[in-house]
Amino acid sequence: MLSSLRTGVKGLWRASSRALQTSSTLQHDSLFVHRDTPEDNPNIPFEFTEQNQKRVDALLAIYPEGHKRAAMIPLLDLAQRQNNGWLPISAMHKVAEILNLPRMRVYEVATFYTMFIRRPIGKYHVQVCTTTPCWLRGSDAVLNAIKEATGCEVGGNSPCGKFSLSEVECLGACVNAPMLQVNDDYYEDLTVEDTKEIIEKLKKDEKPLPGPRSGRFASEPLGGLTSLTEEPTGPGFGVQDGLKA
Amino acid sequence: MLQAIRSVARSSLSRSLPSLSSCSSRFASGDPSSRKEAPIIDNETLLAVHEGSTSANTIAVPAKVDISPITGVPEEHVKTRRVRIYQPPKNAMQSGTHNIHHWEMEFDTRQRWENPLMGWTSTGDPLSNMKIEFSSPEEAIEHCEKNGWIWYLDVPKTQKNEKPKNYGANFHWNRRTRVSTK
Amino acid sequence: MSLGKYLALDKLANLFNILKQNGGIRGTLYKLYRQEEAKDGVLVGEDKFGNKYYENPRYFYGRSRWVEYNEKFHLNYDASQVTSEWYGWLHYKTDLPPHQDPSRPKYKWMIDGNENLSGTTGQYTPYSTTRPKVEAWMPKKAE
Amino acid sequence: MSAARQAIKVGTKNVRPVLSVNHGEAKRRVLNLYKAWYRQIPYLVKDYDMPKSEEQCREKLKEMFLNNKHVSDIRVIDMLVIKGQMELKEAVNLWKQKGHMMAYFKPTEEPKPKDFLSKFFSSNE
Amino acid sequence: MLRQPLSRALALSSPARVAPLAARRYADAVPAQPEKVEVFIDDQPVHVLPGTTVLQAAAQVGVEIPRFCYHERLAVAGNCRMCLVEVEKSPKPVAACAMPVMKGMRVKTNSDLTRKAREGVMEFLLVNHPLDCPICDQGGECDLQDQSMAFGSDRSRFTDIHFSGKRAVEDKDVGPLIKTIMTRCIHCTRCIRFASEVAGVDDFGTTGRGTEMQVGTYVEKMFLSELSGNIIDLCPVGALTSKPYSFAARPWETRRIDSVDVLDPLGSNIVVATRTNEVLRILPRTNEEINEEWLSDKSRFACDGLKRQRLVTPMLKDSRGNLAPVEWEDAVVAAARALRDCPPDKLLAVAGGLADAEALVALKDLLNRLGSEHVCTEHYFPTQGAGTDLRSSYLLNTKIANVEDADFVLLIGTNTRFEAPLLNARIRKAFIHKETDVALVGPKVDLTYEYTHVGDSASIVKDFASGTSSHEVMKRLQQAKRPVVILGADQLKSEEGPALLAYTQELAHKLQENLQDKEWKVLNVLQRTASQVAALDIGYQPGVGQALAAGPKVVYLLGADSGVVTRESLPEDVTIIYQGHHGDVGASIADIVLPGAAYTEKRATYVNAEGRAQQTLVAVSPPGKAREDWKIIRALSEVLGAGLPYDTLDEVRDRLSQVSPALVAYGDVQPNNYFAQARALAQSLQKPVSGKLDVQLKQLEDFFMTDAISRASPTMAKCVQAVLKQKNSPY
Repeated sequence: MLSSLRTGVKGLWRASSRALQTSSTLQHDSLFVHRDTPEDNPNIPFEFTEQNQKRVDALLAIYPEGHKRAAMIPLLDLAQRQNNGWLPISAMHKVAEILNLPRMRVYEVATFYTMFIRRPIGKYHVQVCTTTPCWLRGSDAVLNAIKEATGCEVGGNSPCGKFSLSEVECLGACVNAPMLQVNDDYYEDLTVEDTKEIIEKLKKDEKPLPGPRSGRFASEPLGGLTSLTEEPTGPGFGVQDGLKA
Repeated sequence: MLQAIRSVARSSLSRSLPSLSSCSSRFASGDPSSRKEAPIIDNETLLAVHEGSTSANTIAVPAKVDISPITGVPEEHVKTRRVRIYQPPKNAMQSGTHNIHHWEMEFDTRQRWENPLMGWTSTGDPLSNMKIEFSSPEEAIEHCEKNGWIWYLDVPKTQKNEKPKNYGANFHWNRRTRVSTK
Repeated sequence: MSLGKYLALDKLANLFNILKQNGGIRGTLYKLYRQEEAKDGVLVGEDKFGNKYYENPRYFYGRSRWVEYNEKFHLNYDASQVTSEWYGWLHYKTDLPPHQDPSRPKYKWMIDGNENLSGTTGQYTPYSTTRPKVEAWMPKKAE
Repeated sequence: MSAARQAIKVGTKNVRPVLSVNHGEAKRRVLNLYKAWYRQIPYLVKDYDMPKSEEQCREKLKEMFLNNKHVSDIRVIDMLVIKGQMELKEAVNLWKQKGHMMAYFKPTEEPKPKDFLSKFFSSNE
Repeated sequence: MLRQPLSRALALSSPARVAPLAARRYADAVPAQPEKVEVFIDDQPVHVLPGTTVLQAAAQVGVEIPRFCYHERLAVAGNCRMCLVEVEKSPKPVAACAMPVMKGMRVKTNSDLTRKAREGVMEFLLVNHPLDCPICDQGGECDLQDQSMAFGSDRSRFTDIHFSGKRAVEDKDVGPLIKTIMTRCIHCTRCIRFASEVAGVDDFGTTGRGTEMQVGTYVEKMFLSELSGNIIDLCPVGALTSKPYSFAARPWETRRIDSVDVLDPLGSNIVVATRTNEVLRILPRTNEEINEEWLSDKSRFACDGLKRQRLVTPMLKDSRGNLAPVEWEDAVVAAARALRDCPPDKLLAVAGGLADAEALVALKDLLNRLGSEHVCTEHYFPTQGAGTDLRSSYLLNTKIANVEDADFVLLIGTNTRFEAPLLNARIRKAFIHKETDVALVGPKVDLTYEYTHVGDSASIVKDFASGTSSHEVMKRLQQAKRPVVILGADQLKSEEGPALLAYTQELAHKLQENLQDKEWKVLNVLQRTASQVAALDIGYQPGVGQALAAGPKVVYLLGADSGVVTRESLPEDVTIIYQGHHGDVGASIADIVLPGAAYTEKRATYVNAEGRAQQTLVAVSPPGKAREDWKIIRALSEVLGAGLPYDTLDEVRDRLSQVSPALVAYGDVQPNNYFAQARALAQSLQKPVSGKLDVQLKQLEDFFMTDAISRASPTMAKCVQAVLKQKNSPY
């Protein structure tokens, strides 16, 4: 009796909560359709620089005739690096032209990989890992510190235009959690202070030293090695006497 | 009781000629309007099965049966209609094929007109919705022949040479199928 | 019973009365020709079409009120020419003719009654309300 | 039509009879039915108050029987006899109404145009 | 009635002819070739070629495996997972569409595991599929609907609705023909594969990843192709639906009449869906020998032109020179009077591109009875040499289906993409799957595939024919085992037409002589209209040039709307009688207008470019007072006192078969021969040529409006506008 009443009330609650639902939540910070903007439209020309053109030729030379489309990802990356870390639509068109492919095939690749950024971003693209190991080790605090220091919202640019902040999934440095990536560099074993220091240095366009901040060299145990502490044994270790030379 | 009636009926049939003559004589005897009763109609006489038929179980009839006189279909709808015997085509919008493995017959489309007030569409064709399914064209043809309809056969050209499809073709080393996507 | 009644003189008087009221012998014959009836009665009123309404309680109930249609209709008179105001009086729904009835409301939105135009050129004919399914080609007109 | 019939292989098959076992018997049934109708005509004209003379009705009867004179299949003849008997019974027992009886004469049916031009001018068929 | 035609019909379509066909269907199941492998589908043994997929093998024994992404005419994608089946000794279900069979494989298509797999896939698909079937145009003919009924679960475990909701995807604008409701998309990628493989327009793709993946064009670009409508058919859900047909009808409300398309010369088979005497949409009907299961956009969407600009009543010019509606009697009498009072040598009849064979033969018989021989078609074809006497010189002799097997295709002065889109799709199919190479002589156009452009000078053909060309194409042609040469009939209009045809015949003949496969036909002439082949078969003179020069007094236009006959080219006192179904070029210059029936309104014979006779069926009644075309001519003949000896359609077809039995052999096509004779007769015509080859339909915007029906169609007009708009777009 009571339980059925509860079910009924629950049903009522559900119906009313559903009415509040308007549409699904956005699960990505970028759009998967292109919108023309003053910064990014097909009328803005894109050309590889002379130096990069040489790289393009070198990249293309890797792949056999008839399979040049395999050079698409390196070319897109090259274009992104040349264009201050983001990939405009005209760069995609340029790559399609170089590879003699329909443009759609380039769009597909460029939208699939999250490392191709299709909107103007700051000079320093700060990517904070918030996947479980980092999160357990305090990535939320790191993220908040960055938000505070740069004024960025996740998925946005800072007011000064120098920084962009993204929340990313595992970057493969779980042992050194929490961590963040700025452009190509990893900063690991972070504390809130470390984070603030990194941001401050970047603001001054100094390059902070990448790597763990806990004094570790890499991913070894913090309190020194617990195994492999003795000298490695030499050749012939454990071999039958008869076989020893 | 029934048996008795049947035997009476049979005997009346065997005496059919005299009984008929008596009827006609009665009929001829006077002014019909002056008589009160019409002659009694007698199902048994007319429809009785002859005694001899029990021994002869089958009779020989032409192999080609024409039942158009007894179907009740108006003559104009027998002689001027054409029946199309066909296999229903696959609906291009769907990939299922379970409803196309039979044969159908349908009649030609006749004129439709529009109700001048309401715009409803009418037709004077009683056969416009008659679609009959058969498992083979031969059955359909036999059915049409039996009903005296003029038929024709529309055999769909859906025979194709089987060609193995290959997922690997998408990634073929030196063929053009590779260029296609997905 | 008076002698007059006994000798049916009152009938004779009525006859003369009718003849007199309907405009003599010729007028009465014309009335008979036009409306197959000639009666005597009190003129109760006239409506906007010029139809005249009479009453004579001597006739039995149901025939004691009648209308004589405007001369201009000649033989083309029709019951729908009785206006809605007079309809009630004519059909014994009320005994007060419209011009003597103070309780009859008159609003601005009330429109005048129409006669039934069926059978005339002004009659309603139904027409198709559906959009044609096929648009016909209109040839260009020569200038 | 006849060509079509010939095109289909001509032959016979053995089937179970409906009523009659041979043409003679079938013919006898047809004649009996005809006579039965013939005798009912005066009464039917009277009962249904048909605006037709007996003579006209007999003409119609004959016409309707002759309509099927090409039928040679014994079973079909039998079926026609059975249907005719049904009609007769309905008529005699006053299960029909006047309209049903008059329908044999098709009084309201307008003859359809027969030649090409009038068909062309009158309709699309 | 029907003595002759029926007996012939019996002879042509007797059950005996069906039997071997039916037998052939099951012949595959019989182990004929030793290299076939045996597999078991639900314990039924089936022998298939090695490499066949499990799904195909199952189809051969009549077991249909549910699928969304798999389509037999597209590449295997294997991404919907609906075709999962259990294979014995396999630890998990396998995707039947991509799994090749192995010897002795035992497939269970109805086991518990299979059913559970399907149910799971179905559940996942429905997690993000909106429940808007009641307002979805696909409702009633939706694969997802049907398969969720058949294989899905009766409830969902998807309770996430309060947290993240169902996925919602922005709709795309892909043009005036296709309506997109992308939220309904289940990512089968059939449209992408069709666009890329068959249409050759790589505009579709998937963008993004994960939940946010969507099918679309990424940029704002319309999907404009001459075959775009087919992705509506391909879409297994209601994500892509027909814009002109949107919210028009449910599939169960429509009557479907199998018919034949006449808007291009191929005669694609179609299904006309009608309701309340109105054509609502046209769908393709599978015919492996012509259109497979595709249909060009013009054939599919021009059907709304059948409801506009129609001639619904006969018309006569009144005293002020305006056409005024009259009764049939008056119009026929007026037309008869005009024809009777005209001297026979001043009579001219011109048949247009949509005329059916019955009307053509009736018109020719009528004029012949009146003593005139001037019956012409609008399109010219050289009459010198063999002219139109040999059928082989004006047909697609290779046949559409066989083009797939060609190993080299030479196109001369034709843009097959727009003149015959489905033939072009076949060439593209050969190009992709058979590595066929294509060369083109003529203006450079986009054929959707790569080709060698030889040039646009007519003399190239001459060099090819004489063997003096040093072009690499010449070598390829000579080496080809199955070469195909396709000549556009438009090129024959010019002065050099006869010579061009003669050279092409010479070239084809030389190539054919060297072939090992003697049955292979090389020479093809691609006509432009649906009526041309039938008209030439019946004996019409191609082209009106000479006849117009003679100054006719009475011109009878049978649907001649291409504008080759104009008032200006005729004497002042000419009487023009126009018979047709649309108020177009012809009707606007006419003195007497006789309304005929369009191809969906009559049962009529059309002969396609291969020489294959096919018939249309009546789908709707002709509007107003319009009549079937041959009946109009027949009535006219009777009023004229020169009555034609046929009263019924069967008698007209009887007459057609007297003219040529091929005209009534519906669905079939006879192989042509006499190539050598045609070439021999044409040898004297091999004069030097110097002109340039040009084609009429170069761009997509030229394609949509080419005849009276498509010119009257608002949808086609929108297409043209869309193409022009797209041209200004940077994408």
